[in-house]
Amino acid sequence: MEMVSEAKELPRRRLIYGVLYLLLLIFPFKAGPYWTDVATFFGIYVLLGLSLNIIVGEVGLFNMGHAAFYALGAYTTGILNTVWGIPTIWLLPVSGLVAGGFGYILTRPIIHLRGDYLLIVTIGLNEILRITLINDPWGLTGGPNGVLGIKRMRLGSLVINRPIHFYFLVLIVTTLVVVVLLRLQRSRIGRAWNYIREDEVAAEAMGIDVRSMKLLAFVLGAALAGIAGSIYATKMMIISPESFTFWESIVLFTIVILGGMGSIPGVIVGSAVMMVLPELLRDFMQYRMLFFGAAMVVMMVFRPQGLWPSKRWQLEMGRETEE
Amino acid sequence: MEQPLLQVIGVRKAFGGLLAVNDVDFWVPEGQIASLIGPNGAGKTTVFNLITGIESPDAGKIMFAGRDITGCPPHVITRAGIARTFQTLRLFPNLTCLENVMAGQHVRTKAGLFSSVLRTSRQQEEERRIYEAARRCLDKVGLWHLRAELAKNLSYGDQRLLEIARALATEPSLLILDEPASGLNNVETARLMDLIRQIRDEGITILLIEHDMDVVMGISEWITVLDNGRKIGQGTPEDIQENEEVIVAYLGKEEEDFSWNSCN
Amino acid sequence: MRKDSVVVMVLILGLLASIGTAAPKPIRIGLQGPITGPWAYEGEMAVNSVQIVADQINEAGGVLGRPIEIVIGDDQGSPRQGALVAQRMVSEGVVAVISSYGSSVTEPSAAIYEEAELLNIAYGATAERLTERGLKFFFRTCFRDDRQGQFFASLVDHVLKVKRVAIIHDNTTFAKGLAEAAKRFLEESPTAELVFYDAITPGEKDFSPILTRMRTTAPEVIYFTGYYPEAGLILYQARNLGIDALFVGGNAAINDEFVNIAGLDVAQGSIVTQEPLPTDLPYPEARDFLTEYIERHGEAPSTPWPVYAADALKVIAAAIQATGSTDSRVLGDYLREGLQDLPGITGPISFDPSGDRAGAIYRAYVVDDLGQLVPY
Amino acid sequence: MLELFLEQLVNGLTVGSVYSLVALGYTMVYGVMRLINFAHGELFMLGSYLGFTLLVSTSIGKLGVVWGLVVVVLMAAGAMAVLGILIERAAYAPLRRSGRLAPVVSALGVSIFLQNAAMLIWGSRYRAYPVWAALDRRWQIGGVHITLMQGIILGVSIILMLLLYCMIQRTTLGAAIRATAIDQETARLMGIDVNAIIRFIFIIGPALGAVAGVMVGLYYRQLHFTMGWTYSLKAFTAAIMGGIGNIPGAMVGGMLLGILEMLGAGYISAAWKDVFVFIILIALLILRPTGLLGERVAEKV
Repeated sequence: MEMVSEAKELPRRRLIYGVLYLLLLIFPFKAGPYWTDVATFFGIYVLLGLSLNIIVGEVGLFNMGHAAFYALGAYTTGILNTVWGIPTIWLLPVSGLVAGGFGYILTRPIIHLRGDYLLIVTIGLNEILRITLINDPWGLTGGPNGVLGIKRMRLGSLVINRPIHFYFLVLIVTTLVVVVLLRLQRSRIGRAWNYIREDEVAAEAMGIDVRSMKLLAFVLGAALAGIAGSIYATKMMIISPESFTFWESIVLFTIVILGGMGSIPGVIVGSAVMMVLPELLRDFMQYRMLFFGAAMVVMMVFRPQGLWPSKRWQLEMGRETEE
Repeated sequence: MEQPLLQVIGVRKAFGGLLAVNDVDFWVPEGQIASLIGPNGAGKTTVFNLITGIESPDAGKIMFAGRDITGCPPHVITRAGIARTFQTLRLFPNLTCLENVMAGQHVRTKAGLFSSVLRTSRQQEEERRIYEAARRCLDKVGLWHLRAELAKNLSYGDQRLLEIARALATEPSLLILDEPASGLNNVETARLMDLIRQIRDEGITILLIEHDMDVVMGISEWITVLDNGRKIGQGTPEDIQENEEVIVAYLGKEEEDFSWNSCN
Repeated sequence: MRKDSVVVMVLILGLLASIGTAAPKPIRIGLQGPITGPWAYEGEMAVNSVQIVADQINEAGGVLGRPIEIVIGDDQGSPRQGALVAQRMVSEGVVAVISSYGSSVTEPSAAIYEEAELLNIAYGATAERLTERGLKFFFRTCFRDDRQGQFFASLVDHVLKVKRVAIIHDNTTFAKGLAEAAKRFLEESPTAELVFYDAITPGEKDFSPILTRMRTTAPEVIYFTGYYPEAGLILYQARNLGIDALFVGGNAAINDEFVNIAGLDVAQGSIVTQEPLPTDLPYPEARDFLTEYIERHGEAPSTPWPVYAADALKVIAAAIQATGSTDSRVLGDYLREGLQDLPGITGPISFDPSGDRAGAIYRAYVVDDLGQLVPY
Repeated sequence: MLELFLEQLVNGLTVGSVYSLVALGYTMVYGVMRLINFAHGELFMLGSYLGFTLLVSTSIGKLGVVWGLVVVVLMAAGAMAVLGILIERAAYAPLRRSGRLAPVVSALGVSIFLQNAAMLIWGSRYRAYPVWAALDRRWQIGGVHITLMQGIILGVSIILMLLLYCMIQRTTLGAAIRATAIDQETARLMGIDVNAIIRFIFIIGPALGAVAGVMVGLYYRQLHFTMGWTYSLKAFTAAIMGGIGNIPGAMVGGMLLGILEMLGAGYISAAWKDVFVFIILIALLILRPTGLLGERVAEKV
């Protein structure tokens, strides 16, 4: 496609990204199991952030209950594995499908709600699911204890149990997801999502089936979150409702906005801020979260477009400062 | 007379107790520039919304190209071949002009989730087609050089043109323009009128809602007049200018609301 | 030339000296706990307690002639962080881990230790199911929830001698486990009857709807198994609604803040079922330990749990001393079969085959007119 | 049976009127700025703590129950109003033209900041309001238990809400607020000082929140730095139920939420109460997408 400045820049950017990716491949061999594990959890957050970014960033739907889909994936894996003994490797895609399916069923009746009404409903769905998991209605979810004894994934003779295995599992899945999202961003579907975010009425007048496109985004986002949940379940081997609270949803929401709506590198930066900043502030001891809250405000005030906004935003902000 | 492309038959719409559109019948002949005029509150915009599917009528029928489109959702109507612009501009402000116009091609293409992810040769071919179509439409309104610009950074007149380009990209057989000349200066208005004629010449039927009587009388070949939610006249510009009921309706209105020549 | 040789000489001398005086390599033992986060005070007391025992052992010449070094890992009371800390303990090569406070944190950690075949002893994880999965490397010095539930049931039958019992929990792992255990044992009781059973939501303030409903069942005893903030509110609101049933709390429900929230005159007479407080332990080890703790930190630990952490270290040290090994498999076998009535701070310690501590000691305390807990 | 229901109803209305007071702050800010101010609950919490400190560490309590409380409430409300304006200046004003979501994250940041500030000032332990025997009075009217504090909460809330309603509907200032809520740009063109209106909103909302905070402190007696968050979510739910941006809507929404919670906990199960409430909320929004009283603002095309 024709974007003159981009064409010139492309080889250099490709090189930078290539080198960065190479570093990711070498990382676990140099870092030791602890940091590999830290990176794995970070990767799971990136995956969750990317999945929410489809809904919030690309389509502009306010979803503050994303942890519900994450939980659905984790519990699908947990329950099917411990009750029926289905190998967890198969459950990776199954969890995605189940979470996506629930995403469809749950959001279909509410997809027409605007902005903040959708926001409270997604919060409600998150809470309904969490409380249901705790109350353990059919003895499936283990109540507040959750599901335990989830088996590791097995690929032929390889059991995915060491930190480095999980690291590469997450890296592979995340890479795939990034490729999928990049391609979607530059497709008819991705553009349609952006049109809806920019102006729903105009998008509809342009012949975009707004309802279906919104649902598609929700289903895809839910399915990816479900896959992240499945990985989390086999990594932890035990899952409980307290990992899927409203607070978790807020963290994910913040990751997307802080990084920059609709921006894939933004999600990575946002996850890093939300996970690493509290650790860096550790020296401040009890003042840690105080600084963290203040930092959130300061970051938004000085970079309302996010830390690494998608290219269009940069373009626009650049213009505005020129004026 | 030409075949009617669009036929509105006995359409009625009420909001609460207010009857906004009352038994309106009119048609738009194919291949012509038609206008829908009337004083403020006459029900023009409501008729518009009924045709484009944003509202559905309480009674009556809307036929387009021999097809009943009554109550269809907007995206179906757009697919059927009706495109529109908005009175208050509704572009996608944070997207580039090119992307804005590419939106129009959405209904003319099919690539789904999987072919987009897999980048099938078919999808790639389609993307090229979308790009080419967008390029043609931008060229037509003379905005190709601004393709990488964000829509919100365009001048007001250019934004109007961009909306028309976007509507054209849906490859419509009927293009509905909602007050396209409002806010434009004389030069821009003249250019706009040329553009509208040029579009007509390419075989696209045009329906105009317009306040600017110079524009309406200057380019319309077929005019429908609404007042108080009812149709009070239909015909060629000459017919309308001689129509007693129309004259009474307009003379009865206050000056600021409407006047034949105040726009000069 | 000369300069170089001097340098070499110094280096060699230094090397020799370091070999000559080299202290024996320390035995590194992990302590995983909530050093920060909502349970930070528990983590802090656990570190204090374990350090006291470690110092005592080291002063007495260490284990197998080697000193003990404590490696601290902060799980923040979060399951995910717990898994990370467990991973770090494994990669740091500690010989055993004292881990952790809270069942939901202990569980994922224990799974990782199991996989890495590393001995881990919990000090504040009381969920029954932890030891019901056949884990080979998991032990705990604290007691299981069901024992406390059983204790409550017998308290109802034999001491309080009441018939109508209401149980309320707060849907947390611990509180629900305890409530279910109490319910199970009550159902076997020949005289007492469970008339009301429901859960509240932690963090809320108004429990009058559930209490108003409970009032219609006319309970004589309310057993609340959750935590003190809600316990205080529940008792206060129950009294406002004209409910005068006896209030009994689980071991997390009643402390000085409970008294504060409910108000002294309301809180007075409430009963709590719990492990003996460190200050009430009758063993000489406990007295020594407490003296030392108060000397170092000014006051006795305010909850029972830190002492179990200290006992966990005693158990590990004893096992290493007895077997002469630091291999977790050997140590685990010894704990199961060899260890008998090790004199701990919390009494004699033995383990059953599942890794649970044998025996159980629970007490009933009552809030007196000064707001202090005194044995019932 | 009827007495039981009436008693539950009183319980529900008491809680509900607190939700209403907090929800008003939410809905007014939303109405004018289209911002979900997640930090609003923290002002309620801080108001409650401030009341606590005033009662415990000063001699205001010696003024007697009535005057003591009036002074405490006014001081807490005043302090929170000042804090509200400061927050608006620091965290929201710079973001007025930055889309809808950046200010939400900023509000979440403020919320975390204030929570932790409260923890640092008053400690992470629970605090308890002093026992005030005069407030502990309770009656049994035809089998229905009612405490004096319940009566005070209900009475004060209703009076404040009526005052606010009259102010919004009857005064010029109220008209200016309504105009700003409909369209900021037009209001500005008509000579309304929109910034002043926003400042005013950030005085009234936090002040009402602080009044609710002190009353909650007196009623439940227990304080914790996390309590603002719980009430924040409830108040937001209430505001949405009534139709966010709509002032009578927040009042009705709060009461309705209180009653629903009471019904859920009192007649179904306390463990399922929130599920019950959220299902009703979702059903309500499916039927009426803009809440109970939310005006149907047709999108202008």
